Parts: sequence; structure tokens; C-alpha cells
Amino acid sequence: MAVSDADSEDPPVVVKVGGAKAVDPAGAIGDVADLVAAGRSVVVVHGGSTAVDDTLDRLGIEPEYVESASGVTGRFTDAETMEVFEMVMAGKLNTELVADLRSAGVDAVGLSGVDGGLLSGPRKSAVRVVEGGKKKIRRGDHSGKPESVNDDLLRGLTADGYVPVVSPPMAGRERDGGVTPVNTDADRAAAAIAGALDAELVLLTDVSGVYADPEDSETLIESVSTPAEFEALEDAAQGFMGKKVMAAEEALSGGSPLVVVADANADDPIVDALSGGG
Amino acid sequence: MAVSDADSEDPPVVVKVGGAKAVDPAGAIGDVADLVAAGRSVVVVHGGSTAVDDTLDRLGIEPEYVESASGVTGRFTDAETMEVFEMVMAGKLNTELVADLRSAGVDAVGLSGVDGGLLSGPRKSAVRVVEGGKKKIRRGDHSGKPESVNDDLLRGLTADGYVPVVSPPMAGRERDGGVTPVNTDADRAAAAIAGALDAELVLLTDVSGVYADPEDSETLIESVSTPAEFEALEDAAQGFMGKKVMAAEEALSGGSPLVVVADANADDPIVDALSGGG
Amino acid sequence: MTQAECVECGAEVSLHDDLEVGEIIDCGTCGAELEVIDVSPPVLDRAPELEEDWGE
Amino acid sequence: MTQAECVECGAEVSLHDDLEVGEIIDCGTCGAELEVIDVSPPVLDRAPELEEDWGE
Ligand SMILES: [Zn+2]
Ligand SMILES: [Zn+2]
Repeated sequence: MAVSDADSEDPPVVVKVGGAKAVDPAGAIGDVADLVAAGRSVVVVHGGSTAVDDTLDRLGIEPEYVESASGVTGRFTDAETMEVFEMVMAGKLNTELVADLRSAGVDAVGLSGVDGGLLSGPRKSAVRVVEGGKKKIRRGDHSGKPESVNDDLLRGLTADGYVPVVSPPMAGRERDGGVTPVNTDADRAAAAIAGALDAELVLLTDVSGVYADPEDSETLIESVSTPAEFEALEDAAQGFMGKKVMAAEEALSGGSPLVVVADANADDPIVDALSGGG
Repeated sequence: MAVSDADSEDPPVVVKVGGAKAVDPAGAIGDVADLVAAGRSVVVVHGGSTAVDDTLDRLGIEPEYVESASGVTGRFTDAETMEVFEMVMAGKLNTELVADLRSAGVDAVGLSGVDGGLLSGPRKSAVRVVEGGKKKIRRGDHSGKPESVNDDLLRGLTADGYVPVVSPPMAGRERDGGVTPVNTDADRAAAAIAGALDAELVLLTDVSGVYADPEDSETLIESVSTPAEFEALEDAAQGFMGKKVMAAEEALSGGSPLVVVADANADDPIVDALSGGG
Repeated sequence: MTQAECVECGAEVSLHDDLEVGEIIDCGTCGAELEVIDVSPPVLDRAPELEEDWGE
Repeated sequence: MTQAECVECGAEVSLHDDLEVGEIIDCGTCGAELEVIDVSPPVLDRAPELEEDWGE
């Protein structure tokens, strides 16, 4: 699917690569190298929740999922889980993606959302959950959503020829003004960055897009350009694809001219996506 | 001890904070905030081997130490250990130190030596060891020493008002040109950065300096200014302090005007060190 | 069954026996949502308004 | 005890029985340091020169 908003001449590109399994997609790395060689400013964003789960498992820590009043399931990130999250996202995955990009000739610089206050917002430490039919407040969560983006830091690095590689966590603001690293959704982080940079956003996933009928690969929604079409797209989105659509909406309303959700497993996923083939 | 080399007007300051236990020294964080407020460019470097050992232990991985032909003991870093090293150094410790500095009002940006090729050199994958009296070649090591520093990246960030917070690993160059994250000594990394920036280097440790007689706290060597005094200093240095002295030597020969090894547990350890009280 | 006072309207609120810290109780009189801060003795406070998110 | 040929001077090098991969053998004839690449059958190659470091 391609959601087009405005014309523009070579804006920056924000590429969100998938979680652990898709964090080293050879096609995406080659594409980033080609885009940079062609003079585009590129920012890479990655997640990696399944790799976090693997490490939690190795450490004997049970990941905890909680259910909200409206039935949405989310991860509860206590202090111990947050530590593992930092280690896997900002340590292992980010460092290894930067090394892979550098091996491909891309002058990559890894950053977490904490660095330079790149992704900042209030820490959400209390959440309302439903447990055994009871409404409860759970305290000690480490999560948040980015309310501000330090786009100057990214512009400075891209102007100097670097490719920032950004991962959660983000900088969670405490009530006393302190900063705590907190969990945040990587798609939403990519959307916030694309909005702040007025950049095109490519969300790479393991599937090829949003299907009007998820069971029928012929019903891929390739692009939308009216509110009614966008509503139909929202209706069609299911499961984790729903988050992609919400991220797309946030990026567009933030200033992004184009959002593409594309298949990470294609040969040239980013270049194809930007040329409208997504 | 203070090793003085040249006069200079407010050069940048590189502060090496200790390993895990000293990675959050409140005094050092306050000092960094004061130096930045006074207009100095500051780069923070940290290590954290004992935290790596703690996490290896939690994961049931035995750290392996090997002995060189001349009897020096060093860590052997296989692929599994390297992964933990990335997680703890670049993930947990770096992210948490950046958050603590930001809580103190310092606009910190975390980087590993892989980012932007900040600390680069050939990967050492084979080491000569002595095992059970036999000389052997052990392959699969992930280590290296920085032969080049991307000082432009650091200058760009400090010029924009940021405080880079740098940790191992470094960018290990493979024979095929690829980049692999590898282990490197944090004191040596700090020395290489100080040399490249012509910066003053403050090495904070848990002890107060080098003692002519380690058993006698009255014999602290406060400063040296002649080669003969430096030789006496080298003779006096023992254990891990020996590495501080070698780091000091590398920084000075690289262009650093002043190296101070100072007690991390003092109230204002960096400010005291720079004013000659080290 | 014990009772506690609603911090909003002052009415008595009935509490069931297996009360848990963090649980949210609705005041039957004014409708306020009250968080159980402690259980023995029971302490209630106004439950914070928390925005629901679309998850991590 | 088996033998192998020195890759430097061609002389026969005597090998002890509990030979291990990675072990370094000195050639008795030319003095070259030879690395054991494989043990059955034994394969030797010139051992790489490696700089000693002051450790991590
Ligand atoms: Zn009431
Ligand atoms: Zn020979």
C-alpha cells in the first residue's frame, strides 16, 4: 500500500526494518546503501521484541502481558524486563545492524531514543488492566510514547553524511524531571521521526501490505488517496498490521509526504516501495 | 598523579569513568554538568567488565581467561561472549549512564566505538596462548585496539552542545573489509579519543593513583615531569594501574596535553583533578 | 466485609474480603473510581485517569 | 608417534600422540613455528605472527 499526501523533491527517507528475524534483511541493507549513494538522507529505525523475549527466556524471566479495559493486550515492562530490553535493543540488535550497514559501506551511527532526548515523552508508570475480571492499576511500568523528536540531532548527522540507526528505548520523563529509559513501539517511533523530518516512511514487514480480505492475496490494497479509502483501509487492517496503519496515520499527520508498508523479503524492498511498487 | 605535557587554553576534556560499580558516580556526573555549563567540551568514556561478568553468570556462560606467552592474562571473547558484551556495555550501561546524565541536565548522546567507525582497527581473531604448558593458537577471538578515531563525529556533536558517552565495543575490521564489533580496553579507548581531540584526559578509578609503595598511602606519586620520573612511575604501577599508565602514555603521545588519574569517590573528582589536586 | 470512606463524596463504600492492592472499586454513591492503596486497614484514593494506548 | 613435513624447510617433524588442533610445534631443523591445523592426518602450517597485547 502507498499512502500519498503531497509532492516533494527527494525528502529524507525513514526506513523501519522489522523485528529480530528481519533486522538484518540483506535487501534492505543494500537498498539503504543505494539510497545514500544517490544522495538521499536516510534514517533507519528498528525494533526486535521477539529477540527481547528470547533473552528474557534465557534469563528465566517470564514476559508479562496485560489486558486493557477495552481488551487490547500489551507488554508490561517492569524494571528487570526494561534492563533486558535495553540490552537487546540498544545493545545487541542496534550494534549488529550498525556493523552490518558499515560492512555494506554505509556510514551508520546507532542511537537509542534516549540519546540526545531523540524520542521524548512522559513515562507511563501506571496502567489500567483487567485481571481475573477485576479492574486494577498496575504500577512500575516502563513505557511511553514519543511526544517530541530531536530532529536537529538527526539533521546534523545526516548533513555530515551519517545514517542514524535508531531503536527503542525512548527517554521517559519522570514527574521530578528525571529521565528513565522506557519501552516504546518502534513503528510509532519511526512514524514520529518521519513526521518530524517531513520524510518519506517505509515500514518493512514480513508480509506485503494490508489486504481487504487477509485470506486472499489478490485483495492487496495498493494505495489510498481519499478519507473514505483510508477508512476502508483501517477496516481491513488486522492484528499487528493495525499498528502499521496507525503509525502511517501519525506520520502523515506529522508532516510525512508518503508512507509505504512493504515486504521486507523483496529483492529491493525500499527502492521498490519508493517507486510505487510497494 | 598528574602528567603535564603542555599549556593550553580550555581544551576538551575526556573523562573515563570506571566499570560497573563506578559507572554512576554522582560526583562525576555533577562535575560533567559543571564543566559543560562552564563551556568546556566533554566526552565521557565508560567500561564495565564486571557487569559483563555478572550477566555471563546469569546466562550460565563461563568467562574464559587465557594466558599469553609472557604470562599476561586476558579475556578470550568468543561470539557468545561478544554478544553479551554488546548487550551490557552498549545496551544497559551506556543507556543508563546517558539517562543519568540527562537527568542531571547534560545533553548526553551514547555511542559505541562501532558507531560512525568511532574507534576502528583490525579485528584480532587469533591469539597465542599457553595452556597446560603448551603454546597454542586460539581462533575466534573478538578483540582489537583502536588505530583510528573518528574525531570529526565527536567534534560535530560537541560543537552542537552534546556530550558524547562512548563505550566499547569498537569496529573491528575483517580482512574482507567487513566490520565486526570487538572487545577493546576502555582506558585505551579513552586515551585514543583524548589523543585524537588533543583533550585533557581524566581517568577515574576506585583508588587514588599510583603509589611508589602500594602498601603505603604516603607514597602517592602526585605528578611526573621528566622521563626518569616517568620511568619510576612505570616501575611503581602494578596490576590494573599498569594499564592506566600505558593509557596515559598513549594519550600523551597522541597529543593530549594532560592526563590525570583520580579517585572516583571524591566529591568533585573531575574538577579537582583538572585543577591539579588529582 | 469491611467498609471505607469514599474520598470524593464521603459515603461508606463496601469492600469485599479478597481485596487486592491496585484494585479499582466504584463508589456506589457518587460513581467515583477508587484505587485500593492498602488492604489492612483498607486505604482508598482516587484512581488516576490513564490514557489507553495501542500497546508496545 | 607420527611425523609430518615442515612447510618451511621440508624436514620431518616428530609429533607427540596427544596432539591438539591449534598447538604450536617448533621445527627441530629450521626452528620455524608450525601450527597444527588438523590432527588425523596431521596437517601443519606456518604459525601466524601475533602481536602480544596488554589485555582487555
Ligand atoms: Zn463516592
Ligand atoms: Zn623446518
